[in-house]
Amino acid sequence: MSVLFLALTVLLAVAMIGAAFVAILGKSMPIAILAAGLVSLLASVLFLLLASPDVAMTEAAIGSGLTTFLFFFILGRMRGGEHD
Amino acid sequence: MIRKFAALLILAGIAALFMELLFTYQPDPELNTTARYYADRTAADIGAANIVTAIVVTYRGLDTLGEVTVLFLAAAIVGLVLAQGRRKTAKERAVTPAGELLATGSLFLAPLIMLLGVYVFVNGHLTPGGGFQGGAIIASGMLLMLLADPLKHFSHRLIAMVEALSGMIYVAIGLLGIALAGGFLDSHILPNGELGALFSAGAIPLIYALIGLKVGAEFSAILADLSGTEEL
Amino acid sequence: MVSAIVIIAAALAAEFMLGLFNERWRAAAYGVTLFALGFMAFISAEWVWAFAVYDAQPAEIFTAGVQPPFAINLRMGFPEAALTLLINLTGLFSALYLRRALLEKGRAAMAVLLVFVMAQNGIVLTRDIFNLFVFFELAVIATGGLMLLSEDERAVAAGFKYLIVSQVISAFLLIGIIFSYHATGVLNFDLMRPEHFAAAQGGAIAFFLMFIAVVAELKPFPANGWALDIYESAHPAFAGLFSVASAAATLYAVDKLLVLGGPAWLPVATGIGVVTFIAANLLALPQRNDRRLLGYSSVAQIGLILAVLGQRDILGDHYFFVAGGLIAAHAAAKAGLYWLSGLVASRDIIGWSTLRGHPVLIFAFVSFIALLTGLPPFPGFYAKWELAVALAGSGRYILLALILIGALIEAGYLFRWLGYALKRDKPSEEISCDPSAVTAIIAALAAGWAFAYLWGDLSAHGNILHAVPLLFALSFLLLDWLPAWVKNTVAIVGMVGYFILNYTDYDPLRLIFAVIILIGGPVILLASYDAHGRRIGFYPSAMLMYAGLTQLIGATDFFSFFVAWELLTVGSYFLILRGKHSEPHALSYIIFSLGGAFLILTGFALAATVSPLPMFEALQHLTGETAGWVFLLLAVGFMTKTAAIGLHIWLPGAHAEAETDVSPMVSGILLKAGLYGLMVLMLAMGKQRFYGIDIVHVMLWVGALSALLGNLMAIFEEDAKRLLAYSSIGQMGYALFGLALMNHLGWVMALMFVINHYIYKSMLFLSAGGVAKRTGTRLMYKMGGLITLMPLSFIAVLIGIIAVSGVPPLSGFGGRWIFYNAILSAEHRLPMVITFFSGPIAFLYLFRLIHTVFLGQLKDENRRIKEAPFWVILPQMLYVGLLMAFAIVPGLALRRVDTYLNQFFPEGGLNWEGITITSQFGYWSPVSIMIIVCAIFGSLFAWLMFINRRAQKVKQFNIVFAAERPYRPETTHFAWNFFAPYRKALGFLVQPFVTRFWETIADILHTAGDIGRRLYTGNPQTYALHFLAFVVIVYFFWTGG
Amino acid sequence: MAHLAMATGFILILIGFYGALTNRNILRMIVAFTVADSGVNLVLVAVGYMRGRTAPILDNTVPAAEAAARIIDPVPQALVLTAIVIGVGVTALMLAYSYKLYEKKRTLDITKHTELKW
Repeated sequence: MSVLFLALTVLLAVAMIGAAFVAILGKSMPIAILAAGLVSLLASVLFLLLASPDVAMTEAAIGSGLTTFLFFFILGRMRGGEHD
Repeated sequence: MIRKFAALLILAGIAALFMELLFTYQPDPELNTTARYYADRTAADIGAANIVTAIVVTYRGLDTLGEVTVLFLAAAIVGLVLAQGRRKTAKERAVTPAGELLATGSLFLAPLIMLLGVYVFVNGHLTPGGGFQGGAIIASGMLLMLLADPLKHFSHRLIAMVEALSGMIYVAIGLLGIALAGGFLDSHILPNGELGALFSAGAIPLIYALIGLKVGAEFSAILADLSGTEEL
Repeated sequence: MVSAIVIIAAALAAEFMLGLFNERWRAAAYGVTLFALGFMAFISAEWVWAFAVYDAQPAEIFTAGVQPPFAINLRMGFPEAALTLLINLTGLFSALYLRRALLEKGRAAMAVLLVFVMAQNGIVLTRDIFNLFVFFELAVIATGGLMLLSEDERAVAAGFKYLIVSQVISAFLLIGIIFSYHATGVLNFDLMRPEHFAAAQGGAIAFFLMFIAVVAELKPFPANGWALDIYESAHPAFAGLFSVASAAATLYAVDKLLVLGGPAWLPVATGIGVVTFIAANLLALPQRNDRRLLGYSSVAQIGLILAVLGQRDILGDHYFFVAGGLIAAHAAAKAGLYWLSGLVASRDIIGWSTLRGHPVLIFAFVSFIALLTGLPPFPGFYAKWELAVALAGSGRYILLALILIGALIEAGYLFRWLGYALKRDKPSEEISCDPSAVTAIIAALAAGWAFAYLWGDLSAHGNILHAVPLLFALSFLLLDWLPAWVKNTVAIVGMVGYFILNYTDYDPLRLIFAVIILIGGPVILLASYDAHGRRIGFYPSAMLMYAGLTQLIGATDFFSFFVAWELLTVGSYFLILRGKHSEPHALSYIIFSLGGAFLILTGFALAATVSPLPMFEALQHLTGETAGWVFLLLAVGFMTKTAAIGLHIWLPGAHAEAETDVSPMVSGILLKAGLYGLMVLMLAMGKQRFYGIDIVHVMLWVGALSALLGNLMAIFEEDAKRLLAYSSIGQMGYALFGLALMNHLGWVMALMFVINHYIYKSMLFLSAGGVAKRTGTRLMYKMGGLITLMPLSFIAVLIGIIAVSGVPPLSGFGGRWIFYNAILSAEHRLPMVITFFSGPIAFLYLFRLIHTVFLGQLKDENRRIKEAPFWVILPQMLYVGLLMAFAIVPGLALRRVDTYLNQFFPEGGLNWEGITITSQFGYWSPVSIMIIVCAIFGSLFAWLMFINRRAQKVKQFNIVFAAERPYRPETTHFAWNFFAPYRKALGFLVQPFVTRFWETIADILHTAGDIGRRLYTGNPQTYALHFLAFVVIVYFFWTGG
Repeated sequence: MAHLAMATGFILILIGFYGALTNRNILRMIVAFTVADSGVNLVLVAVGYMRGRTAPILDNTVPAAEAAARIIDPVPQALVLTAIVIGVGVTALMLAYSYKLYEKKRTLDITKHTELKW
């Protein structure tokens, strides 16, 4: 159990760091936004493992869900504006 | 290049600082005074099963009020920013109509999602979740409606009303706490009830419902503003 | 009383309520906003009242009905009440000022403003560190939002930058908070203890993070680029609010944190604060944009207060008095200045000259600058004093020096700005007199003066505003609408009246000065009857100077002496500034004077900590190294005022460019303040050694060199008033020399100079001023032959130069005679010789005043000029009479002084018998000299008349050039560059080395500021990097030190 | 495990800061900040974690009487909830500002928005 937990944590950590690098270095903006959302999402899984379901829910709903939408909205607005 | 190098160098210093924190950190073997008090007393004093909720709504209620205000502020300012020099041509902007599936689907789904949100915040004192999560879910329902029809006449007025009223009632409940119970935002203005029941934990469900409505309204306002479907 | 939580609840309720308003009901929403702010201010005011009047106990406010640390609690104590009142009132008046912008932007903007003010209240009131974080975030976000009220397009970028940097800051704050919680087990300010942080591993670093993040909100150097951009581009009303409210609240948060961290953190706060203070002031030097300048100044002031917070270990009971005084002064001044900047259309500081013609606004501007620079009677002055005393008392000399250097730089750019506003050409744009804006400014002005009174009342040294001379001077502010002649009469009557009421209190030494100030002053004021109109601003300034001088000779303790010193400095600054081209000279005058004043402050602070006795006794009781330091500091400070060589460069311009009746005041009277200070100092302390060097001997040399070089510089001057000004340097050199001889006769001579210099310098300046007024120039080679047109002026100048040059029969000779006696009894040969030779040199330049101005040929353009105005001539004639009288009976004044000096210098006194005065070397009989000289002159004159009786007048036919017109016609005038041969020989002595030295220092400072400010690239990433670098640097300093 | 999560959090913060400080694109900076925010939240939660204990929710398995020995510290969780919400508020605001900046100059390059300086 504990070993599984630990392995899962390590995996999550590695995945988050990887996603974080994609978010700051990736070429395309949508992918960067999605990668940042992924970091958030993985963080919320980690929160569950850390016995914090409230935080996990909030991070998933707000940190990864809403925030990602906000980014895409703005991105959409700017794209729309570019052709003006 | 110089900037990157400087950033790396300075961040290395910060990393050293963090490393010191990390390596000196030792988890507490026992709950500390504050946490212990909450663990021992929450059930009896507040009557909420979810201790985090008890802390968020009652013990640290002032923080939460501030937090709600942060969102209120963010919504207000986003509105202000985007209202500045708003271009009249937005209506002429080509808007790709949403697919039929999304349009009807959202009509059907949105109320359900909102209901889920309500469920999350009224059960905040019992299970994980609460006003903020519920509010976010409500807002995502709104989001769906937005996506289905971007130029939908989105009632800012209604959102503003919901937000204002729930905020004022929240503050009023806080002040009632001074008058009827032990202090500002004391949840004992209503009876504690039975631990684990829906109507328990004093005013917590009420407050969390107000927070849920308010947060939902605020997020919706932000989303609506940013998506560019505001009234023109 | 209403619970403090209601402040927050009311703001929240109001801002949520605004959501109910229809966008069209903006006026109603604005009303709600104002009402809420007013209500918040009312609650704070109620608490302030309760604490101040009823001695109420601090109130703890529990939320959620649970004791801390388990729930958030707030506290309302006296500091909290005062700070929230300050914040809420500033908020209220800012809202008033912002009326137009708020009505335009609608209810959302009003709600944001309310949140901002509420958040600052929360920062002050809360006792929970995470709650502090929440309020900080609210404040940050609201700041970002309020940037949108600005009409400046760049404000959005500034707001964005702020958000970026604050993201980084808040990450550190959160991490610091959570680890502090881990270390201490609580989140409560009152239950976290320094021991907890020390005991827990990583506790110290947790505190460090929390501390550094909160300090970063104070905009420390260099992590403050974002703040400067906000200050520059925000709506001025908001910039003022931001500068005042954020600073006050955050400083209090730092104060709360410092209690948690324990004394080990005080030096860190001090270090950050003082570096910020100096750096920000330095970078402000090259600024031309008014709001950015104010931004730098805000940063600097806050740094200073942070440094003061770090001194709470030594300030003891004075802690709140000092820190509060600085905060109050900063608040009134910064709010007021930002609000003023909203009325001015131009963003260049020169554009502030548009305020001229609005006396109230100018008065406000002057008051705000005085508040910032810590001049009396404002709270910053009391704070400065207590701080200096505390620092000197605990041996923190370097810190004191750094703070004073920073303050001097600050004074430099603030007074430069003031000079621009008062003197530069008025731009065409008028100011926008928005009534709500003007209301806010007047509120800030009233607050500044109320603070002045309040701090005076709280001060242990008594209220500066209770001094009669100062009140008399200030009353002229209210009388300024009267015509000048009425005010002149009031001034003369007041001064003479004060003298009559008080003259019995003065000892002979003080009496001489009192007569010069309170009787000599009115005599010069007679010349002021010549002025027409209202002469706005003249009387408050002049009377302030006289008030300072009067209080100076009445002062018996260090504090009141220093108060008087600053008052006379400020008054004379404004007086000098009135001259047509005197702006740069007035600036260098005030900078040198303030520099000197800071030396005096340091000296006094050192002396005051050693002994609680009155000033004179305290100085007498000083011993050892301290005594040497005190003597040196005070001596240099006073010599700045007497314009001793090396510190003299401000004098020529300041005296020469001043108005006709101002020059004699600042030369004849004001210079004596420095001599008076020196006399008191030397009487009390005698000869002092400083690391083996005899300071008095050095002063002897300084005096001798001032006499020589002052006179030398005077002979090469073409400008009559500058000539007289340089001559003053020489004359003061004589006096200094006399004092430094430290024997009886030297002192009699110095006092003789005090009197003589007053008389003849006032007279000569009036004559020169009168002539300049009629001819329209001060250049002597453009005059000539005026003897027939201005005979009375001629007589005054003739008598004057006879007196100055020290030839018989006038009193100058008496001075010279005593001088020869004095040097015969002293052993310093070389400086004596130098001083001796200065006499003939003086004659060279004085000769030109007669020769070039009054003799020779009359210029065509001067044919129609008339004698100087009656009121300018009248005092000159009085002086002529006085000089004659003094020449015949010098004992009039000197006898009593001579006796008085016996108690200090028992040996070598003069013997006054009948009409002769006897020293150990010989005797002087003024009356017989007068008779002999008059007889010789009379017979010579008669003989000349006789042999010239048949002389024929020659028509003037002067061919200056034959064919060519010279490039510079004046070079052909015989009087131009009259002493060219001497210049060849001695010119190297008058090379402007000193001027160049000071100019180089100014240049270096400016360049340093100009290079330094490139740090702020405008890129938020750079700003964030600055913050991170700041964290790392402080971290390494802290772990290393 | 707490150490591991904390280390991850710190690394995320550093990565986020690096991205925010070196990317010229404004949107990319904001993205980087959300990464750093996640890192901060992770650190906060990790501080409250205690091995072998459960979430601070009372139910049949964790009765009130045993809570003190069974649950982890609830305080950091409550704080993180607040931090997350504040974080999203600030992000929304930055996004709005970035749009405004973009609208003015038609560029998201932060170095083009530096008229205010010195």
